[in-house]
Amino acid sequence: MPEAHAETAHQHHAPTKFIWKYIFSLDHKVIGKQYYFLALFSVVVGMILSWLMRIHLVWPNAKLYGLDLLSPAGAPGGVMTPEYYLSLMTLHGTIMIFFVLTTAPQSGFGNYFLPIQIGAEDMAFPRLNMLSFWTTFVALMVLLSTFFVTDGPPISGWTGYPPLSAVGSSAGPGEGLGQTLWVISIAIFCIGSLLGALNFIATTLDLRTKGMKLMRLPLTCWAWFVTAVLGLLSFAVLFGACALLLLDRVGGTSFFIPGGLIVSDKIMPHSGGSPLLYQHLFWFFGHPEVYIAILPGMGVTSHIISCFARKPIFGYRAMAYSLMAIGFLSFTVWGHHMFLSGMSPYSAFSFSLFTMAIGVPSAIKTFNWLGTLWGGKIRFTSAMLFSIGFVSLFVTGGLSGIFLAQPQLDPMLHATYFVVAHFHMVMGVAAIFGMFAGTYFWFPKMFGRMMNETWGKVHFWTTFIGVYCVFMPMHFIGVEGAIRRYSTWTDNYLIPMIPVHEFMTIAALFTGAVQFIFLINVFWSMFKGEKATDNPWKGTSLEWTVPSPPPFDNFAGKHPVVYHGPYEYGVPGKDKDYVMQDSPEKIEDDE
Amino acid sequence: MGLAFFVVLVLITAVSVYIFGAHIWWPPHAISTIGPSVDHQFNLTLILTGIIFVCAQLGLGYFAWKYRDRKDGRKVIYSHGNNKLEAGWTIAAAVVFIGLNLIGFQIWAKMYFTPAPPDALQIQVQGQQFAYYFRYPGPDGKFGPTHVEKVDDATGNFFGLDRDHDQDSKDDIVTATLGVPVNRPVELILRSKDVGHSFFVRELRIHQDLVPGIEIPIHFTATETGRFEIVCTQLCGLGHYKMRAFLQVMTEEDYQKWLQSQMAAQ
Amino acid sequence: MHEAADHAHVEGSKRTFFFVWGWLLAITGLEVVLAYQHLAIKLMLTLLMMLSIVKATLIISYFMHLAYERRSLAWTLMPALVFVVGMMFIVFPDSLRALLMRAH
Amino acid sequence: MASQEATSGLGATRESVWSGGASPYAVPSKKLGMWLFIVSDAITFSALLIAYAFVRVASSSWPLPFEWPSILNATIMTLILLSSSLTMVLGVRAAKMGNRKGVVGWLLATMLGGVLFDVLHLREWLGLIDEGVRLFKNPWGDPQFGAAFFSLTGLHMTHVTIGVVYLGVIAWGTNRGKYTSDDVEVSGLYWHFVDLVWMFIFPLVYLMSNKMA
Ligand code: HEA
Ligand code: HEA
Ligand code: CUA
Ligand SMILES: [Cu+2]
Repeated sequence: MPEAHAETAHQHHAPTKFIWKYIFSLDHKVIGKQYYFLALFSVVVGMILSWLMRIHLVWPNAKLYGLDLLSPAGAPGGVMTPEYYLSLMTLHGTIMIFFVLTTAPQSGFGNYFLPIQIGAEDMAFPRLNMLSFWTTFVALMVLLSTFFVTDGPPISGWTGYPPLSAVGSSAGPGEGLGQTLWVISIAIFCIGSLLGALNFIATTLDLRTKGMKLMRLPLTCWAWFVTAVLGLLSFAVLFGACALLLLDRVGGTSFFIPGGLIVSDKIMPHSGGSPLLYQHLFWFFGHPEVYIAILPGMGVTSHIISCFARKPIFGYRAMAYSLMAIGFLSFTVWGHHMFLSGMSPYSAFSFSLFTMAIGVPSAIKTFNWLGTLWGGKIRFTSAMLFSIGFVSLFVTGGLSGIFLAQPQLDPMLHATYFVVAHFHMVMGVAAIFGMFAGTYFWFPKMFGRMMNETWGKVHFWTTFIGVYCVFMPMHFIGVEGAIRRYSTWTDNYLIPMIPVHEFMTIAALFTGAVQFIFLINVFWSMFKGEKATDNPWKGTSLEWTVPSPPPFDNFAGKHPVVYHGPYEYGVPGKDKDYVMQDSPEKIEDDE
Repeated sequence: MGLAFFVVLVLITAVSVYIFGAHIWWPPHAISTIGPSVDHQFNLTLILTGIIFVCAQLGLGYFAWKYRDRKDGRKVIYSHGNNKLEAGWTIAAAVVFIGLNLIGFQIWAKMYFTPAPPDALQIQVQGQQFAYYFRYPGPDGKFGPTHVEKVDDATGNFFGLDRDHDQDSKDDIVTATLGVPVNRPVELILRSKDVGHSFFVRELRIHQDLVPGIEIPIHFTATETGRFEIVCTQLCGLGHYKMRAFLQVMTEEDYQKWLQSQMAAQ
Repeated sequence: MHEAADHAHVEGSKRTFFFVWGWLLAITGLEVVLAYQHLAIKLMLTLLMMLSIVKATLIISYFMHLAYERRSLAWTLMPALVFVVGMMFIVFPDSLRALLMRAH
Repeated sequence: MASQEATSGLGATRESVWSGGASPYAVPSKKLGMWLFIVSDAITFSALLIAYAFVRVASSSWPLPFEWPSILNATIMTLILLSSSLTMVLGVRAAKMGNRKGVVGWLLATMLGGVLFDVLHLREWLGLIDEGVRLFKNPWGDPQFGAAFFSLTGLHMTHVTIGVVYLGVIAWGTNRGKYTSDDVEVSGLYWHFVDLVWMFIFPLVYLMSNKMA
């Protein structure tokens, strides 16, 4: 069996020292888990921040004992200040987008399962892989350190628009060292993601085992591959934007700062730049980024729906091509975040058309998921529940995108809670549901033990209903004009909406609380769960051919050969209702 | 479990459709000439996406219920897809989405491509942390130049006018409320003193960022009198949430009176 | 791993490389000469960029060996790069706006 | 090791090339990896160049300060960088022929080119700083000039410097028999890329800012 690479010719025996085995490991499986736990830690932080935000929104004078210890300036006496709300919001958005949704679905599950699903013993560049994880880790630490610097975390949102983010501490609290650290953290994160992305691409292209044609890749692999391409091409731009923003902040340049600004009664010593330039560079990355967040979830969902409907995925090719189409189009639409930003209104035209066009591959995916369920024999495992939930949430969130994509409607909806509702539906929950589904599905493989299904179902139903209660009302008040990034409601027309906010806050506290069911389930099952067999779900792809958990080099020195596509379920005329990818038996109607 | 899915999805769909349909929360009545067409496009989009929403959610719930595993030895439909069907919904989706957008573009064109009519009343709008100020050209119809170094919030010189030397500045009127006459085209020239802000009046269906460094024109014609809130929607710092001003739409007479009183107060 | 085994594929002769190098130097010279002609700035920019793209193509094809690899490699990399860089040009209407709509 | 087998699939049909078991491009993964890195790095440079073009288009007083000596200096730097690319290719060639001594020699020559480039560049920087050019001001016009100049050439200079170190490591390792011709070739890709980027910076930053008589 040929190995198309030199570097995986690394040790064929596992390292034994703790530090090499668990900390600076080169094994993709360990790195995958490291990413997974990094994301799990981040999501808990992000969730707690969202609690604090929700509490401040409806009970601005609530006293939270202990919060003043973390942040004496932000919450004197435990009462959050309005600007501290913005700090929390900035970190909530940044953590969730970068350190949760760019890590777990792609670098976590992808790292663990991409090599196994394509029949390789590791990623193409194990050393680079380790480097990307530790780079990401450093980025997270730098970001969290903003909590402990004197002027606190930045208040400019996860988008960090200059001049607010560029002119320094005179623009507001958190705009000093905190904002500088934020920029540095994101720049470091870019490097980690770039290294990860090129690793994924090289692995998918080069390390597929014999018979693993491109059109036999599980859809998860397609999703990770397209995601990696997006990451490679878009993080490079964000890196440039961060470098220039950093120069504006500390070097005195004015790429993003025009002349004649007066901030806090001081004339700024800048001239000649434009905030629009930053917005372009940021969203050039920002829009592909949101698909980086969702594509792996789509892959996982497709994989799981086919497995538990016990029938082939409906329209495999269309599913793969629509992933590519979404990836391609994602570079042509970023201006839809800038319709009202002062951008040329003529550009808005083309951005809008392409944005609407993204609805088409998304529609293909939605219909094909429905087509897969049609005529199946659905088994409602927790993983399946979350996958079906994913489809529901994606449709809800995606359709609100159709409103926002029209520049003529944007004046009503831009920067309102309608947008917040939109992206929490698709990203805040649909993509997170993809991660939940992946966890319930692959946990047995990763940890060799089953998760508790009953608690899994409780977790699903409470979360599913909970998130609809949190985020659906945001559409309603958004349409009426509730503005995002407001820490308190003082405008006449916003005050009557406070009861809705109270409802959402209570729902958010509840939904957050039930996540602990999930966390306990994960950690309890890791040690105490029922032992898992090699193929508990009767899946067909290669990860189910190896022991749970897989040995150090995945296939114990052997190299599987692949004969079939990944979704041969319910094959007529077979005694088992599925045919594994590496099973040499013949199937009629095989592609 | 399948039935539970069906029921929950039906409930979610029904409640959402009801709340949207009953207009429990709804944009306020539009008071600009552009307003009704925006609302029309909004309703059209709402109906279209509403239908898709209902069909997709109910379809999902129904399939989950109907095709649950009943352990009855039924065979699944072994299908890898159906190219005709897939092509069909691809084309349908493309036509619906792109068509919807093309219908609406003329509204956007009216907002931004066509310049304000030449007789439009020009008013400068300046956003700053955390207030708006408005400047009227005064009887001479000309805005005087601004000087950065003259800006002084303490003395109320928000724009940096030099009334002693610049002839055009002498009669400029600076106010904290945006007063406009009804049924007359108004052109606003938006600018920012420090960081990015935004100008949003729900009733006008007008919304535009104030970008530091450039002056962005927008125009509208108000069709009803009244007092409306102008809110800042671009994150601009710690007082973002309380940055607002009022738009006062008046009859021509009231407007002239108001302008006189503002001029007297300079 | 074994150096001897590598002999099989030594593409491109020394002559080719010197030839390419010569061309690169020549084009550089041409660019410098061009820069001192009194041309309209847009024309100058276009000409210089065209020459630079020629140079880049030479470097990529010969020095970086892409011409000797399978075509598929070039087809994987170059369209993505050209597409992304091309998309970035959408920012220019806005830099004109920054100039023409400058606040005073 | 098995790596030759992968690259020997040259005559194979398209079907089998992509159907797994071998690199579809018949290149070592490292090389593909470096290519991918180059694509993304090229995009970062493009983003900076676009930013430069953006502020320049938006400016009404862009200075054109470079006199002939500066242009000459930059031209010489260009020639040096181009020549170092030539020595690099010759190094890769030597590696493919199994000529270890040759590799080390050519790589050292390349590094010398890189160092020379850096030295000339730094001298120029110091000269400009002496004349009062900073990231935020310059004696001639729009302050953005210094910002664009230093950030673009600075990023490039960083790349050259990293390249010199990288080549040093490769030369040292090759000498000790640690690295193969593939490693040399991959480092060559990086070096040529640094050269290639300069082919855009030179006309855009220098030639387009020259002072006409
Ligand atoms: C995972 C993340 C994710 C995803 C997948 C999407 C998907 C989409 N997004 Fe969203 N978006 C965000 C994350 C995401 N977005 C974020 C984070 C922001 C805000 C950032 C900020 O400002 O902080 C944002 C903001 C945002 C805006 C800017 C709003 C504003 O600030 O004014 C716009 C505007 O066009 C938009 C549009 C869309 C569209 C059209 C899609 C489409 O891809 C959706 C496609 C899906 C469907 C259309 C539904 C399924 C299809 C069917 C059911 C078939 C229908 C059938 C027929 C018609 C026959 N998004
Ligand atoms: C992934 C993205 C994500 C997620 C999950 C969330 C989750 C939540 N978000 Fe947020 N949010 C953002 C991304 C996200 N958010 C972004 C980008 C912004 C914009 C910031 C800005 O404006 O700059 C924002 C802003 C934002 C606002 C608006 C602030 C404002 O404009 O003033 C609000 C207000 O209520 C809010 C609330 C919530 C709540 C209540 C939750 C949650 O509490 C809901 C309940 C939580 C879950 C359902 C997830 C639980 C997951 C797990 C326990 C782990 C699973 C992990 C693995 C399997 C590894 N968020
Ligand atoms: Cu001004 Cu927000
Ligand atoms: Cu977007």
